[in-house]
Amino acid sequence: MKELTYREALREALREEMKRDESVFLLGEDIAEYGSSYKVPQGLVDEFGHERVRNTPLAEAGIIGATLGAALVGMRPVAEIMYIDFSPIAMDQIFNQIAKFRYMTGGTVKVPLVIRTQGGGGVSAGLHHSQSLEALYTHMPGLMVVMPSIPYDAKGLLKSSIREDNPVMFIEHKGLYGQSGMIPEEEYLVPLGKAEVKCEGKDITVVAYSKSLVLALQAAETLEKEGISLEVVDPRTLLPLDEDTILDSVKKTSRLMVVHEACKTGGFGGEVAAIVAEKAIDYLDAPIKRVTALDSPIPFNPRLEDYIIPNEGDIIAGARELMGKEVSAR
Amino acid sequence: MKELTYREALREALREEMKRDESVFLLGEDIAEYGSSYKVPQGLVDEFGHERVRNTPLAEAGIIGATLGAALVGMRPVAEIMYIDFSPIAMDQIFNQIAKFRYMTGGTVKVPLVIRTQGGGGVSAGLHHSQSLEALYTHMPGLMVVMPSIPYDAKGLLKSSIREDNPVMFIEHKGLYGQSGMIPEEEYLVPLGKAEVKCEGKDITVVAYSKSLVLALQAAETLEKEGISLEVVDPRTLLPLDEDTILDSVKKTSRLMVVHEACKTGGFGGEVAAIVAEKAIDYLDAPIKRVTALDSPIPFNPRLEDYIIPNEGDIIAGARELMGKEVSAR
Amino acid sequence: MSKIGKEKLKEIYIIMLRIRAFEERAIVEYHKGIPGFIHSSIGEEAIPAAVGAFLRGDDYLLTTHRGHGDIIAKGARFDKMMAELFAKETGYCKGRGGSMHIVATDRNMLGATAIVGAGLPIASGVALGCKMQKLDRVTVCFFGDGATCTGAFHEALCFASVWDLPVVFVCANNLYSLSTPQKVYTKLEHISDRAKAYGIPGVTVDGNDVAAVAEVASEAIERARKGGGPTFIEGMTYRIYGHHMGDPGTSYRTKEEVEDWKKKDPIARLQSRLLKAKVITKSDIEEIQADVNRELDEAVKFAAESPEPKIEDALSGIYYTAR
Amino acid sequence: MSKIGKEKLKEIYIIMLRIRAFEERAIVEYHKGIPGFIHSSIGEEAIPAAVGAFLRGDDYLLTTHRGHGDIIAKGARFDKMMAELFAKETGYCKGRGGSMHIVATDRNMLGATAIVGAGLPIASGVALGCKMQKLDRVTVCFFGDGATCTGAFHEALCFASVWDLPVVFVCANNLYSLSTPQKVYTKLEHISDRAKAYGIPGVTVDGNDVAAVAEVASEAIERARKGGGPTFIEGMTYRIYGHHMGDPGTSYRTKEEVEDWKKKDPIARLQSRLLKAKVITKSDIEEIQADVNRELDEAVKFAAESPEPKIEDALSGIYYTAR
Ligand SMILES: Cc1ncc(C[n+]2csc(CCOP(=O)(O)OP(=O)(O)O)c2C)c(N)n1
Ligand SMILES: Cc1ncc(C[n+]2csc(CCOP(=O)(O)OP(=O)(O)O)c2C)c(N)n1
Ligand SMILES: [Mg+2]
Ligand SMILES: [Mg+2]
Repeated sequence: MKELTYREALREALREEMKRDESVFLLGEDIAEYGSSYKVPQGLVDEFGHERVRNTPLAEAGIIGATLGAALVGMRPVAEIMYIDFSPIAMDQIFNQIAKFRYMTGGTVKVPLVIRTQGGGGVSAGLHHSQSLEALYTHMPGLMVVMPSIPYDAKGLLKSSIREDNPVMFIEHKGLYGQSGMIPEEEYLVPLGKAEVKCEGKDITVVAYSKSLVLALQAAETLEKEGISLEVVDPRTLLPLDEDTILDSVKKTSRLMVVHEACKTGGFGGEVAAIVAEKAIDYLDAPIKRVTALDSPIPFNPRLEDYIIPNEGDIIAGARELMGKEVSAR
Repeated sequence: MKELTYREALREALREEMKRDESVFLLGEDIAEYGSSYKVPQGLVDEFGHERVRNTPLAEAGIIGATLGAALVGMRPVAEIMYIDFSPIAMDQIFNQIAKFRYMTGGTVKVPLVIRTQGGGGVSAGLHHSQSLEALYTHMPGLMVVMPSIPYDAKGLLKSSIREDNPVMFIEHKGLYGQSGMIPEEEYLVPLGKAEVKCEGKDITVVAYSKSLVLALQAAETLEKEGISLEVVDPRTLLPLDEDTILDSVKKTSRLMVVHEACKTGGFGGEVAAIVAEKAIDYLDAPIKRVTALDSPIPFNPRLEDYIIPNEGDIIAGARELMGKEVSAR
Repeated sequence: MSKIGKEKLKEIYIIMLRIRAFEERAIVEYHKGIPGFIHSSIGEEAIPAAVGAFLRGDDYLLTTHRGHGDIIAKGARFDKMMAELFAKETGYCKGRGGSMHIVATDRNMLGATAIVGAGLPIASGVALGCKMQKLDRVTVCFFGDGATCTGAFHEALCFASVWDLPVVFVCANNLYSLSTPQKVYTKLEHISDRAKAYGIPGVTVDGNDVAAVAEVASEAIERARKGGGPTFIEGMTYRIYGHHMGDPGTSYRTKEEVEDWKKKDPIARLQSRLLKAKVITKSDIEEIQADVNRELDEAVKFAAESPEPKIEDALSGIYYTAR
Repeated sequence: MSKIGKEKLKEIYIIMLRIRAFEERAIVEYHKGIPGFIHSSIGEEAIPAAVGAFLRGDDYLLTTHRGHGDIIAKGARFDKMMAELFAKETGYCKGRGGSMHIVATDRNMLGATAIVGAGLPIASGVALGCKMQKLDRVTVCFFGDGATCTGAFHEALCFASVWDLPVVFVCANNLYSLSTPQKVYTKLEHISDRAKAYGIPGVTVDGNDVAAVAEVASEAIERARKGGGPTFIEGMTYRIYGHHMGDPGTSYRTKEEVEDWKKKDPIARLQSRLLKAKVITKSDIEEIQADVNRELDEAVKFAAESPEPKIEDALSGIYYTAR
């Protein structure tokens, strides 16, 4: 085992897959010498050259179209959209073209591509550099949506995504790049479509992903001391969702909280809540609780941003509320 | 009272508001002589000229940007995106610019504009001309999302939308344009943000909008004969949602079904289900039921399309299931 | 006759006949009740035929809602196309796509998209994939004049030009973006001037003159194949019918304009040249037409008799699943 | 001195000093810990200053992530700008926007967007709104060279050109789209050639030569105001710092290149001209600088002492609500 950051783990995944398979290449804005904003691909151009680490024009729809086209003729492109906030520019290519391409061919063509991007707040980057937009992509049958929360998963999921024959939207979190974790020396994969119980518990099932998962684990530690036991489930892949792991957990704990950094209305929490309310409502001993960002753009002001985005305290308050111990503020 | 189609009701709303307020104008692809695909603006160019009924270049982001810009300096533009399927092309303008503009100014600027578009299937128009994408737009704080289901509402809601000082995504349904309904001779408005109980009942609250509302009303009639009483609630405005009307109804009926033509995963049904599971779970006597399209692109083949998209029969089966009378297929 | 040899012209002529015959039959079947939209390309056949004649089987092609002609020019089969129009399981997309979405992978025809402009960035990507794999395949992307206003057009050409990709962008300028005449949506007289924004060759030709199209197309394809990068070709043409079969096409065009253009019919024009030059005889033509019609009869029969997709398969083909 | 009168040049010079001083102070405050990103425009001041000097108060301006200079050139107040950088309630956006999103409605400055290219379609719309209301106001939209690859750029120019909108598109070409040099993202030598795709005037000028920029800008603004439609102006310039203050700017540029461009500093260049021509004296300059610094001291004090937004107001300003 070795200790790597989330960033390094992702870079290792890219490097290993590029070494393993000549058809894998990277394209995106400023990914070569500059290493992009969050430095995930940093240095790869030295190893693989500009042919396979391609700086593109500033044109997100062009990038994603090029990615799709190359995938159709035998390449395995890994595109980068620098911030998920910019992905709406490429929405038609992602949604109408990529997600539907295989279906349009009557299921005869494979679309092996990955769109790496990152979202989330916490660095006062303002309205257009802080959003969490995964929910939009979960409403697009044909896509897969993957959101790693720890370095181990980041590497294993990215490697699996690159080998996957369906298009994957791979969403990282800017607030996690510096987090460290243990990674095996030997090669490994983390399967897509499989949730993981990151912390067992008996009182409340907390479904959380990306940075919210980390917060949920911290909250679980704090709450343990006051006798509230959280079972924290990391879906890892949002689409298709591993419903069984979530339902099994809820059947055990009888309570559900969903945590995410995206705003509440129209967020993925609604989907998880609905699945449980459809399939396991009889097991519930409390209302379902969504701990999410408030319905607002992300403000620049750090205090406001902190307030809008859910933190460990909000999870703790929500858990206490579910246990009937207090009424939480949100 | 007079009988008008949904299409005519919408056209009347446009005409009346253009007459009433010089700053109202229309822009979109092929809206002038051609009257666009579904003929809502047909004839208005004769009355108001090309200055106020503007054919644009084929460029959805350009249209929406022009709409925003004009709204910022005193106009009240009503843009048309011919099919909601094309709206992802303008997603950055809608989501990152329009929905956030007022917030970005610290709440000092108004953004009075309407984006009219239409969605839905049922005419074998295939993958790119049949979708229901409202859920995407409900995840965008700052926007309002309006979806009329009957001619009376179509007219009254469109007039209110044009007078509204917030940006409105106004989503019509291609399958409703030919439907008739009674409209008062005199002017009237239907308020935004207000749901309406379209049919009172006592067993199941059915939240449905757009064409699904019409199907739900039909199902209510059929089910009445077998002693199942549906209370059909039409939210009319999805964002912001009139939660109270829905919650009040659920508290009365103890059962909830949400019906929409969009696919299930990530759809607006999840949001409604989550709200009820958060705020009224103790009133529920049955699991929540979502009757929606299956998670698939919309196929061209009519039989497949019929199967993918929910119909009256699916609502009936779902209602029987909620009453414990059968297990429905979806 | 021209730089393009007689045999090539004859070949192109036959492709045009095939396109015309297919389109006419599709209209007949549309009126009999096949589902969906049909966007006829009748009147515009010279462009795909003259381009397609210079493509190899392994070259790639992408097109748009008005793509029947382009797809046929790439050699797609009538039976599977017709079955797709009939929404049958035996169609090119197993009935899931329809007229606006035909993909003929057996001919490296990578699809028609009904989102105007959206095919262009994909085409650049296909060409990138070929170039990176050192395949000397050319990608051709067809689209209409209206599509040149889309951001997708711009981004696609930015990529194609800067990476010298082997792609040819072919614009069938039929003077209208649906109902909107060119002068209402652009100040440009020649849309090929848009090429100047990318530093690539752009050329406008009479799109109803087969030889003219063939000349620029063969040159552009050759250039692309040899690593010389993309070309933008604008062929001036006209669609004789409305935008789709539900549009009479009369609210924005005059009868005279349509009649004028009927006189410039590209098939009649080439046919009289070929007859005059004795490259072909009347009886040759009759024979070809009889063959094509027979093939179409069979295609329609095949389509009509083919099974519909099964409801049980409704959710297949969305995701790839290794089994 | 040039077609641009001495007084105008002096006016522009003062605007440049103001921009430079603000940017330098913003960097100082950044290092002291104000939140967010700062994209400095130091080295690029000639373009906004020379354009802004020909705008009326009621003309409109839009800009991008590197917009401080543009905003100042439109006459925005230091105190409210600085307070915005400090994320304070007294800032132009009440602390909600920050450096990349300043909107100064008091100066008809309609915002900076941090989505590259997204401002251009909005600018066309603003110009459309003005034209429809017969207001003789001109809209200026600033952006970088990288932005010209975006679909938004293309769609915006399609609209502006075909409707002859009173808008001037001003591209500050600082040779890089973030880290990507021009020749890596386009084959064009002059990005102003993109104007040819729309049939509008496009011109490249030395963006560090105030008089040159002033000449083309005043002409373009005048043309727009008189109904002559849009112009695309490309000013060649350079940003001395990295992309933002967190980027040393060294991984993709050589030290020599940066040093070379420092020698072409537009302020020093104009200053020596003005001194030589005795339009201004050293003591004038010192006085102006002292004034500007005093204003900045006050702005920083104002910003530092201003209150933060209240948590209770966190959800205000999203929707307009009539009360
Ligand atoms: C992005 C998008 N916008 C609008 C439409 C609706 N539409 C279909 S074809 C068309 C006109 C296209 O004109 P052109 O590109 O010239 O092709 P043509 O139909 O003339 O062959 C329009 C507006 C669409 N399908 N996609
Ligand atoms: C749509 C979009 N894509 C990418 C980015 C990230 N980004 C910010 S500035 C920039 C480079 C912009 O270059 P240019 O337009 O030349 O402006 P400059 O920074 O040089 O002033 C990039 C890639 C963004 N903000 N928006
Ligand atoms: Mg056309
Ligand atoms: Mg630049």
